[in-house]
Amino acid sequence: MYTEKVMDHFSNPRNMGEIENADGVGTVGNAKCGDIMRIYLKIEKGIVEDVKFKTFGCGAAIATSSMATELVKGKTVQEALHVTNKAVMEALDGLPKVKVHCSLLAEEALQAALWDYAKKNGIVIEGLKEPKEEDHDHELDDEEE
Amino acid sequence: MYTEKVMDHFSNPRNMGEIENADGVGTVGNAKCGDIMRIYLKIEKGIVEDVKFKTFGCGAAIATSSMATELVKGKTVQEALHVTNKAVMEALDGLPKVKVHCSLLAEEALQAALWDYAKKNGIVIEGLKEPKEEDHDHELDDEEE
Amino acid sequence: MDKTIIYFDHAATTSTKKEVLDEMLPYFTQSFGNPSSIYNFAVSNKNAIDVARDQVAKAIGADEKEIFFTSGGTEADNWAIKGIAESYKAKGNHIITTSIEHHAVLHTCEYLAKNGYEITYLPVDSDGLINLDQLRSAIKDTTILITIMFANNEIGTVQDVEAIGKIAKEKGVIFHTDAVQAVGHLPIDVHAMNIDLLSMSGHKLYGPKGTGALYVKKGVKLKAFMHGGAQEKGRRAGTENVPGIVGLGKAIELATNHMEEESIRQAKLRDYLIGQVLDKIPYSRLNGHKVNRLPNNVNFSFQFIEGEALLIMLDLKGVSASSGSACTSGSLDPSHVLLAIGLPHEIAHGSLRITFGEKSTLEEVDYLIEILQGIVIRLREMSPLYDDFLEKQR
Amino acid sequence: MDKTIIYFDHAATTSTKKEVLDEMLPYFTQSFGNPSSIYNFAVSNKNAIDVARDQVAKAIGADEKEIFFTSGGTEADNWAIKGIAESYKAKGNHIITTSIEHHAVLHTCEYLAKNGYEITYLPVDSDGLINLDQLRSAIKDTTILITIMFANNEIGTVQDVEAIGKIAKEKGVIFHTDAVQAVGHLPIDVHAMNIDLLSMSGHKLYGPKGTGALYVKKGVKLKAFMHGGAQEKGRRAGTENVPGIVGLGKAIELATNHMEEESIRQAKLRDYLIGQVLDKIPYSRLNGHKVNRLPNNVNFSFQFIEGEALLIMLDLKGVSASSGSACTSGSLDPSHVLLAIGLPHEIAHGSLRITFGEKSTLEEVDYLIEILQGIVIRLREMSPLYDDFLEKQR
Ligand SMILES: Cc1ncc(COP(=O)(O)O)c(C=O)c1O
Ligand SMILES: Cc1ncc(COP(=O)(O)O)c(C=O)c1O
Repeated sequence: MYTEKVMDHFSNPRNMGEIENADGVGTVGNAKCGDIMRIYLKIEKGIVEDVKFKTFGCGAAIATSSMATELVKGKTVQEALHVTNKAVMEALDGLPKVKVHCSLLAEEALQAALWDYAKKNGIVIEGLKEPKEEDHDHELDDEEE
Repeated sequence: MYTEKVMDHFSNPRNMGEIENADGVGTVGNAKCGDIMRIYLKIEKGIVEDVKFKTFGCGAAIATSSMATELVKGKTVQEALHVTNKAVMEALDGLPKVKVHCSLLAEEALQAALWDYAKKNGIVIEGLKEPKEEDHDHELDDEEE
Repeated sequence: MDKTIIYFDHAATTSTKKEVLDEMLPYFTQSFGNPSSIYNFAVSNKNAIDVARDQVAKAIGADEKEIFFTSGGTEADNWAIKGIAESYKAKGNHIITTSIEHHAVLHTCEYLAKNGYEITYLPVDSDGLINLDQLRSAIKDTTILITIMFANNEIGTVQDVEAIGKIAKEKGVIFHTDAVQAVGHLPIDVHAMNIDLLSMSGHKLYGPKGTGALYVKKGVKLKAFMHGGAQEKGRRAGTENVPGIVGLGKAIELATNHMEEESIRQAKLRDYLIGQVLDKIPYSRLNGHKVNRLPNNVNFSFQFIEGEALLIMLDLKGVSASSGSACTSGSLDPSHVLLAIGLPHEIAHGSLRITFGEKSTLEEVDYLIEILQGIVIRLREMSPLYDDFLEKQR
Repeated sequence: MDKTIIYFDHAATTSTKKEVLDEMLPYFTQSFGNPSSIYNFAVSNKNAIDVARDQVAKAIGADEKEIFFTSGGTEADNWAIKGIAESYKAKGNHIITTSIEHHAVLHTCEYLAKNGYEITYLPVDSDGLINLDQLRSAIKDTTILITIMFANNEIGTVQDVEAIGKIAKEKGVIFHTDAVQAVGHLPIDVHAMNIDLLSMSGHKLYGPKGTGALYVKKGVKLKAFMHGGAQEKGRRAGTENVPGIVGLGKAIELATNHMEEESIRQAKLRDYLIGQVLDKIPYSRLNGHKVNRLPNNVNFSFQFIEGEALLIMLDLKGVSASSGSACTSGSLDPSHVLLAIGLPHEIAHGSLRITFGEKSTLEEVDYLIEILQGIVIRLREMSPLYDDFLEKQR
């Protein structure tokens, strides 16, 4: 079902844990949908010095969290903003169709953490929008088109 | 599908053929239903001296014709009248449900031949009814009761 | 199978080939997981299904996303017809079919007729072909489906499917074809032929019984027939018959690989048998089209005799064959197909269907020709119809 | 199957037993005739089907005339429910079912709801049992069918089927039960239990996939679902899957023969596993009824973790198990069964189903208990929900 990369990041998640007194924390998803992601950022001089995550969710959710954190580590805030779900999926060699929403969640968690950082520090990050309250419906394709 | 007795009478039909100047001939059934039976009787002093048949029909039709002729041979006319489809079926160790109509046809062919004999000779055989014109519908059981 | 039996009923069913069975076997006892499960052990089964889907798709020129597995040809026919009827009922309630369809189509149409649908049964000519002009003029605004079989199972007649597909496309009507007898015997390209739905069955082409598939062209709406789990992209519920599906895939692949040479070889046997029998047995006729005909199908009528008796006599001599006759189906009416091509009842009752397979040989055919003559003579001797006929001749 | 895999998902599917496969094999390559054919070669196949029909009938106390073969449990459920709905629509349009049925029943009922039928979904208590008084008072003049599963596939809860049958009989309503998980595991007597229709599936009891049967009590009207040939007394068309039917018969016979000892043995494993896990893993709960439960079923919820991740970790350690979790079914909603017994969403997402088979051992269970503890701890470490929970505890 999953690629080797996904399985690797699931079995040995990178950056799992939390950061005490993080500069930014973002939590997205909800238990109803079965996925909650929380990302912690430590940012110094506009650079993501450290990043950690905690995730309640399926294999893909854990793997995308892990990969997303890897991708932003050491990046500037502006660069981190461009770590999209597409980038995460590509880095994982793809995800099953029904799991694409997990990668979106990772993107959202990251942006929520950045937003939190910006708010706490009273700065504006160009191109970053306020995270919307979740409750995105997971609508399945109607195969009976 | 068929009992050994049926197969025997089908493979080696008894009394197959015709009787020239028969005392009674009866033909029943129709091609539409796929069975036609013709029975020839030679009757002397009220005794069935000889009997022959010709049948267009399935294995059961041929076997029941054969058995029916065997059963009436040597019998009195009155006795022949009581060679019913039940008797024919029993003598054949049974017939598949869908083939029961063949034994009825054999009974009818016999009675038609006896009727013909009676008519030709201006006699009345007690208990013998005029053969009805066929076109009996073969209704299948509605299994979907 | 008893070595001494000559099996001439391949249109009824075939054996499962050894190569096919061998492919299936691991999926019974070893790789038996449920394809919907997520653990690795079961994932290989999902892959096995995908391989089979690809094999089936290739055989008819479809995309593998257009193939849905079923429990047989009957289910494929039921699903296609009832599914389209339901999915397009807002558009209309009229369905066009023919008078020579298999019961899986006919009885399904009759069922729909009882439920408010209007069915047109196109007649066929004495060869079993429909008239394309009649088809064209039967189409109306309310027509939602044309369902016409690719090749007839009794008389072997092959319709001009490409022409039918073209008409259907022109008029914007969905076209389903029951190709149970055609797949693996005739070249099929669903896209070139404009076929929207196509039914297949495994056990007619050396695959396992209880397997089949329905091709559904991308974009065609088709309500589910079997409701339940999310198998087959939510369109056909039920735990997948993995060994069966694997077997169907393999069988269809083998059949299409051998198709060209086998169809030439069997057509030769066919034409030889036809020539010999018509020549040697008086009052016999060939049913079905001479040329547009399944390569493995021969269907004769012998006047004055009844089919079941003929079959049993052949059986006693070691030949397994079939008849369009009443008795074989448990019903007492003669074959609706033979009546549709215009045979009178008594002749329709006296038919014999011979269908060859990959192992059929010329020796077997010669043996059949030999015994057939004696059997027909014997049954005619018994037949009052033959008497009456001779009487009239005098 | 890989020797190192511990298979704990027998409710999903089972392997086909060697003895079962051995019975089936001759019908693929040797005795392959079409049972509807009249020649001798095919007649043995008709007999083989009759033997299987008898085996199936015996297993549930039915008469062999009351058994009809299908392509699986899903088809049996679809046929029973849609068939009764159609056959009795003159009497009424109301159907009673439960909120914990398998999708084969639920989605069929939803389909009927879209077509003018009224469906009552009885709730269940926290153990998964319906309330008999609620059932009684749900019955109205228009009620034509009660369809309630014998034993639940996820949480293993076994309903009081005898009591349900009694109520149905008193009120003159037809009673169907989906016994796919019960046959071969629990004693069933359709007549004593007043069951009118009962669905079975082969691949849940060491029979082949793609096989099933529907018991239909004599006298119950049931429209055909599959139209076509005259097979199964005209009630289920389609060339019979002879090897499959033979396998189903044999498998059901073996299962009922072994039932008593196996159910005792597996229930011991079950109760041991339940005791150990609830003891050793905090914030875990057993789903389903403690006593009225399938002997081979265990279902846990572990708070703060998600089921799919748990399953994959188990898989990485060689254990095949299942979850009522979202992800397993391709859908993202948590199990409707777990929600129906009142679990909140986040807990419903974290369930684990272990279902034993005849080869399951105490050693396997001990291994599971061992690895499960580590995996749950690991996933909780990753879980923000667990963090939040600990936070609140402080
Ligand atoms: C033309 C045709 N359609 C449909 C069927 C039904 O297929 P199955 O026996 O697989 O249900 C058959 C064979 O029985 C057939 O010959
Ligand atoms: C309770 C229940 N009903 C119905 C089914 C469907 O049976 P099948 O997979 O044979 O179609 C299953 C299993 O999938 C089941 O567990």
